[in-house]
Amino acid sequence: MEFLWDFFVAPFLDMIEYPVFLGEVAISGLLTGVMYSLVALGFVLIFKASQVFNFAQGAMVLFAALTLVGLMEHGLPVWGALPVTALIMVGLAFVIERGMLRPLINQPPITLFMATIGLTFLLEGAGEWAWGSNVKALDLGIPNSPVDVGGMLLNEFDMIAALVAAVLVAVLALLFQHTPMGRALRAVADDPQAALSLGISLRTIWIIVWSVAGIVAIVAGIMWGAKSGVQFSLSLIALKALPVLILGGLTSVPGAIVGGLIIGLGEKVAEVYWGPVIGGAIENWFAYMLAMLVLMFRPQGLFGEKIIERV
Amino acid sequence: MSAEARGGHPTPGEPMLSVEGIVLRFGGVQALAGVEFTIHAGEICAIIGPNGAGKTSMLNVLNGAYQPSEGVITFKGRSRRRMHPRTAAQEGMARTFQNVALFKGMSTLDNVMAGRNLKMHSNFVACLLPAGPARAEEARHRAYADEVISFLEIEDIRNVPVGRLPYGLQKRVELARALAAEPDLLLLDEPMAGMNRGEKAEMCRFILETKARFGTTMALIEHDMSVVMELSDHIIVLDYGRKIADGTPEEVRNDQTVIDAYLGVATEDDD
Amino acid sequence: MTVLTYITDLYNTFFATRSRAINTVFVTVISLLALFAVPTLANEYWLQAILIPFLIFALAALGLNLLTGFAGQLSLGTGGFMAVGAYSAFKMTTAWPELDIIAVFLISGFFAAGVGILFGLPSLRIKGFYLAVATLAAQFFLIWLFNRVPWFYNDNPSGTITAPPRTFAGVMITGPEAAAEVRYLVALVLLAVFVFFSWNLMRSRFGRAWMAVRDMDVAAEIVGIPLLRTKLLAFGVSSYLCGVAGALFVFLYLGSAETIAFDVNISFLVLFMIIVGGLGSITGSIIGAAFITILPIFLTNLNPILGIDLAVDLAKHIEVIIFGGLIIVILILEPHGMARLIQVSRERLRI
Amino acid sequence: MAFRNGLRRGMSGVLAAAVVAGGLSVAATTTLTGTEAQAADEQFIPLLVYRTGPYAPNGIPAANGALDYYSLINERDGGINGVTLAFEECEYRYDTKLGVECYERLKNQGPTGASIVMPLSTGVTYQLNPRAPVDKIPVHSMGYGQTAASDGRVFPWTFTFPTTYWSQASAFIKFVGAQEGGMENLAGKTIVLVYHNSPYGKEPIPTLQVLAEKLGYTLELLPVDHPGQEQRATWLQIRKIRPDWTFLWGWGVMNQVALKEAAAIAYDMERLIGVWWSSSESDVVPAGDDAIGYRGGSFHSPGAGFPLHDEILQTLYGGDAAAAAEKNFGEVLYNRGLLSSVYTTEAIRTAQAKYGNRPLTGAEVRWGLENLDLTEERLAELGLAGFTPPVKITCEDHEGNGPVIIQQWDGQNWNIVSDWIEPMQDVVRPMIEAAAAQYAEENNITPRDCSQEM
Amino acid sequence: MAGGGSEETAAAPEALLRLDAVEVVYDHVISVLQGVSIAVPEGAIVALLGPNGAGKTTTLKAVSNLLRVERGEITGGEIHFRGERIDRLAPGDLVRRGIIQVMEGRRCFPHLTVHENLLTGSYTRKDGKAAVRADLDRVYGHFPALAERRRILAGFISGGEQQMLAIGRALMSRPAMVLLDEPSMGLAPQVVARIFSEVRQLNREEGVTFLLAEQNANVALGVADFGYIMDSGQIALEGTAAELRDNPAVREHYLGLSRAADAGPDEGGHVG
Repeated sequence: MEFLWDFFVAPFLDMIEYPVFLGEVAISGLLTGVMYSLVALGFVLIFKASQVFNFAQGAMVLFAALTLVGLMEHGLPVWGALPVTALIMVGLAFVIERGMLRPLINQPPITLFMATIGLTFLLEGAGEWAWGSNVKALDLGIPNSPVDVGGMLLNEFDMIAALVAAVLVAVLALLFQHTPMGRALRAVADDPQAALSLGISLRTIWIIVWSVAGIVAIVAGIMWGAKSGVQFSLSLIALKALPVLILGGLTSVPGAIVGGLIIGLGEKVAEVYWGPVIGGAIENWFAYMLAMLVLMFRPQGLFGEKIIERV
Repeated sequence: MSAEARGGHPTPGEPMLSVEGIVLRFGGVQALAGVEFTIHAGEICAIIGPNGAGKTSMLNVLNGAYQPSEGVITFKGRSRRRMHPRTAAQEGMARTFQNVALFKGMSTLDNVMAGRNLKMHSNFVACLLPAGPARAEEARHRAYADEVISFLEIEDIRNVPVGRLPYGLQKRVELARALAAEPDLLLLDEPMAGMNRGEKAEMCRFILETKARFGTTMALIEHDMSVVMELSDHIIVLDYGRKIADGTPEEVRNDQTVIDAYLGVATEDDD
Repeated sequence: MTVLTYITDLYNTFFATRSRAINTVFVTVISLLALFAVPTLANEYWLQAILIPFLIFALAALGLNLLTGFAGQLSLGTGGFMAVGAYSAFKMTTAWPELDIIAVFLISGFFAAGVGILFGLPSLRIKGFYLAVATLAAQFFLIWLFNRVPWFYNDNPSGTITAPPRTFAGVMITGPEAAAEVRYLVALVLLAVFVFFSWNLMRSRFGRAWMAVRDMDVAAEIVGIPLLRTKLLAFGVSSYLCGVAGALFVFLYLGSAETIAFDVNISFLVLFMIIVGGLGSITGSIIGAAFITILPIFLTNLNPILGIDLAVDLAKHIEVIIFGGLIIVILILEPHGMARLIQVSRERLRI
Repeated sequence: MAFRNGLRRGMSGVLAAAVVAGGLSVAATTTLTGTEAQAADEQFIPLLVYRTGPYAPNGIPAANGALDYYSLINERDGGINGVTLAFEECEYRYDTKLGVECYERLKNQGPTGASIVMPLSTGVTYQLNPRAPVDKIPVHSMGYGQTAASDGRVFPWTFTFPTTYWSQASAFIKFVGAQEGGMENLAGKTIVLVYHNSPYGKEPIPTLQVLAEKLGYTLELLPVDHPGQEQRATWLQIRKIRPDWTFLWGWGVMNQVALKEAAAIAYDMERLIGVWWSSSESDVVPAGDDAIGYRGGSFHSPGAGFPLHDEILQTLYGGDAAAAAEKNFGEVLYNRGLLSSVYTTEAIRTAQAKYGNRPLTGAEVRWGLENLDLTEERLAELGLAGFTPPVKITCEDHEGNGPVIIQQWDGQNWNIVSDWIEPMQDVVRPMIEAAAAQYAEENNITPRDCSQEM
Repeated sequence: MAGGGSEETAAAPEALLRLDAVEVVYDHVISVLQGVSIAVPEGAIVALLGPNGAGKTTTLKAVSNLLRVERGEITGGEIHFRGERIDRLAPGDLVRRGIIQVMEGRRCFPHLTVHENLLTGSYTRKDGKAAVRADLDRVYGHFPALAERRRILAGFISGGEQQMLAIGRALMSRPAMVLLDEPSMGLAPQVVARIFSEVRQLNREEGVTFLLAEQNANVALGVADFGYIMDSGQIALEGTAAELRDNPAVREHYLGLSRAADAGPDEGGHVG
């Protein structure tokens, strides 16, 4: 009985009693969700344009961050290291297209998925080999201090991260909506073969989206790296992005954002209010359960393309 | 034996299946607008009509792949608002598809055996063992499957994964799978699409032999008029989701509405 | 003898080139080698670090392959289902120490099967990668649960489960005193039995129903295959095998384990095995397990063999890179897995 | 396409050949190593390390420290009493399965086999503890692993000295009590434990709970799931609870993130105390100056200011401080690795006194460990006066009742800020004995009678 | 038939596109085309007729090189465009040279607006925005229905409009030759008639050459100058449109006329 009270009533009473704290939890959750979206975005871009479920997105985040910090440790200033890292990520996209996507064209999705797992190992190994396994601090000069907003203590870094994510999404949206390349990209996402028939080169598009995903990975790497230091574990944030991705729908950029917000909000509220009741550290599986629950009603995710089966 | 289990098998000439007032909507579009007809036991009934007339949708309604928004389906004397694919199969309806819906990773034999799935009942534990009731049942059904395979003259490809077969043969394997279920009513969606003349003639022969040998009632969609005229006892003509003619080949052939609607325009269908 | 005939059949299907008599001899020789020669010849390192984990992973891979390769349901919950097997085996054998340990292994699979069926329910609506991620919910939840509820590890302060010494027919099977040879043989026999059952099952109406659902579920429904029941059975059987593998993983291999032994990496590892080995191939599961368990160890041992003296971290980086690269190369050369690759080479060599 | 098919066939052949060749060569190395002609006067020590993977930032300095001390012994002294140390690293990425593989590979090397193993991972320790009596190789889990193994009657082959998690937890409470102006002032206070949600992280809970009952403080538990990259919810809860003290029981990336998050909610760093695996240089690096004031436990001093460090710097690095710094010289975990090696060599020395100056078997080294008596004087001889308290091991007590010290981060270095704090033996020891008894019962172990031991 | 490649271009200077004994295999094993030879003169409309699965679409895809994506491969024969061998070129290069395919089933991009769909057709062009804009106006001129719906997502327009859009989109690449696959598929008769009249107009007024694959032989032969009839991956018959229309075998088997209909000349008249 007491458990039922604790589980079904007490958390809500708590929320009503301390609305400011609830607001703080909610906003922190949303901001954290934005950080997940940053990683999920890379997945979506690649899946949209090439139907590849790129498990290596996490490893790309690690690789990008390691490269950036590694270059900075070798004396390059940030504004010098950033373009060099971006160039390296673009180069990586070329290599991946040539060495992996092209030879595996027309293979079933699971084979490509598997290949990206191979790629994960490659990138992790190469990144650590090149730049070492130690934790590297990434100081962006953004203060990591709390700011009081209407009684709520919010984190300045989080807000800046959210801003960066918003800018990134806006830039991507602009790129997709209003440039010929973006149009071609969306065309390929809709119907690769038809795009091919119009002379749109799938290979070029693949290189572009893997490059863009690489650059998104740099941004994600910077943001996450600033939080935890740049180290191997960055590769594991892919696991935090998966439920976001699935909830939003594999093919939708807005889905990645909204999915991130929902997961971020949901898991923080669950952890803070229900975690203590059932033992804590529930946010990981809660995010997956939440995603699964949504899928039960919308099997293609919130914004995903409806899967139409023709007989 | 299974016929009794599935309820009375209508004697030739009695209604096998009839539909009344079938309406099917996709979004705002009415794919079928109040269709009704009856297929009698023992006959080959052709459903024809121009592209987009709703023929495939009609078959999908018959076996429950689509749920109509209105109408009644009566199969072997039992009326229903809607069919379910599995119920349809259980009651003795089998079908083939326009674009071939085979199990591509499985061999011809396995596909045909899958068609007999409903007739096999051995339990899970028995199936783990190399001998015993499950194997005996398996052997019995394999014998029947082999019979169907040799009936359709596809012994050579018995063990080939069907995904590797050319289209024409896949169509035949699909027919074999449907026949393996020993259906009372067989729905064939363009059984001859994509075949050359020789293959078509062969397929016609199989269809006629099926009727002769198993007494199966068939409803088929086909756009090759020579084939339709040669095979069918009964023709239903659909146009824009409505039935515009229903009768013997002779009657339909001379129906002016049909000539205008169908012969005047397109043959149909995709590659 | 029937076992032998069926292994021979399996062999025939893959390498049907020689007469049945020769194959029978071949399979007999292999079986005898595996049963008698390997345990006597292999040293403890081979048994403990390579062969025993290989056999156990082969069993888990077989389980996942039935679900993913045959029934077409992509799952990343393997680690969780293995954990269910392991923890239920631990609970049973500590609660009833007199219960025969082999029986414990076999029963523990049923708990995993139950949980697997439960988490298989969404598969009716969710497909492909969406399903894979949904099964991760099972993975994370189960691991959390076993970690969270002390009952599962008998409230012991270390929070780990330990394989207690247990015997079968007077022979020590588990616990630190159990000889590696014995543990090897138990794993071998269990694997052989399950391979044998799976082989029969795949050639029965159930196996066909799974493959039909995999290849085209709409058509499967139309030939009268009940989708939900078929998928759930696949989840059940698959989880059963994974559960038994999980129990063996702790009792025959690790000796003791915390939940992290069953984390999501295990799920991915087993998935690698079946993709690299060959989806929808029983032999492929075994080959894949061999490849994925032995390759890293082989690479680790490569440098000393070649006489190259690399720093251990550098050697590891190179090893990881080669491992990743090899996966891609194998997929490019033979997307259908190593089972097919080996089949092709055997046909060519006409062995 | 034909090319590809050809390649594919070729590949399959190569692959088959490679597998066979690989198998044979692995077999060859593993069987040969046993009989390989090795210098008869070598003492083999396996080193399970992780210099790659998610925990490499912790594994690297620890491995470097351990390695440097053995090298020093060989280079400076020509081994222990003329017996050279042979050691081999095995990289296992902090992956329990690979760790066990390393152990199996190395355990039979050298003329007498592996004489001692230091897994440097709680997971691997749990695997090895039951095997140790069978393989006759002692396990030394220094400040980690299974606390119950401190009871030498149930775990004759496992050693946990100089101290354990449970002792550390009780020492933290003593430290906190002192800060509050007396243990009695702890009543009514709130202490939060932020812990790695694994058996490792849960280690201190029983101790802290027992003490909570005794001393009247409230204990709140906040688990963080592996790997712990996202802890916003945890720290929000801390903000809500407003604890007087927070203990951090993390590992790897969890530590770095926890410090960042603590700073982000402006948590008073002076009131955050980390376990000794949460308070090394790499843990505070990302938080930078925000981590100033953060304190952590330890069982040895930080820094490179001891005579032994000078000798290492001169002997191994030729006085090149920069090169040494590359190898984490003087960092907290480097020193811990160093200390581990000191214990090993001293145990071997102790055993040599009984068995003679020759390579020893695992069983002989076990005796050395059990009879280890590392006095102040001996520590001073080693150049480690004041580095760590003396320790004496007995048949019953494999922990040595080691005290704990508190260090604090000043933005550049870790500094000692407390005296050596004796753990509450009256609380901890009975718990250890109870846990060991439970283990013995579950695993059909008859505890040995220490009065029979010599 | 398999004469020297060099001499052919000289012998038939009028052939804009020429297929010589082209063979196509899918998945390494399934032979779909077995030696197809076709010539398309500049400025003509050539119809490729035949039943479902005869290889019409594959023939078009062999020209536009869209086979690779479907695991198909040209294993024999040559394809020449303006005398240049093109069977190894990427689809993009072909579009730049003036060959573009309008695929079966329209394949408009459903999440792009009508306007954006048209713009994707100009992907390969490098002649500046002004020229593209002029072409947009031209396409909207041909298909006023599209102009009205320019801001609407292509997924929401009718089948006939989609077909117009697909053709218009192809025109945006300024093609010399359009490969048009089954434009009548699934469309109402009046719509089919409108589309075919537009095809004829484009051909006459702008000199666009068409290679048209159709099952609806009646309509196709109505606009075409020449026709090829395919069966089982081979050319069964060829000739001018008029010849084919009058050929009794064609009438029976490919024009969808039943024997019965054939018997009664009155009904037959409805078709012609």
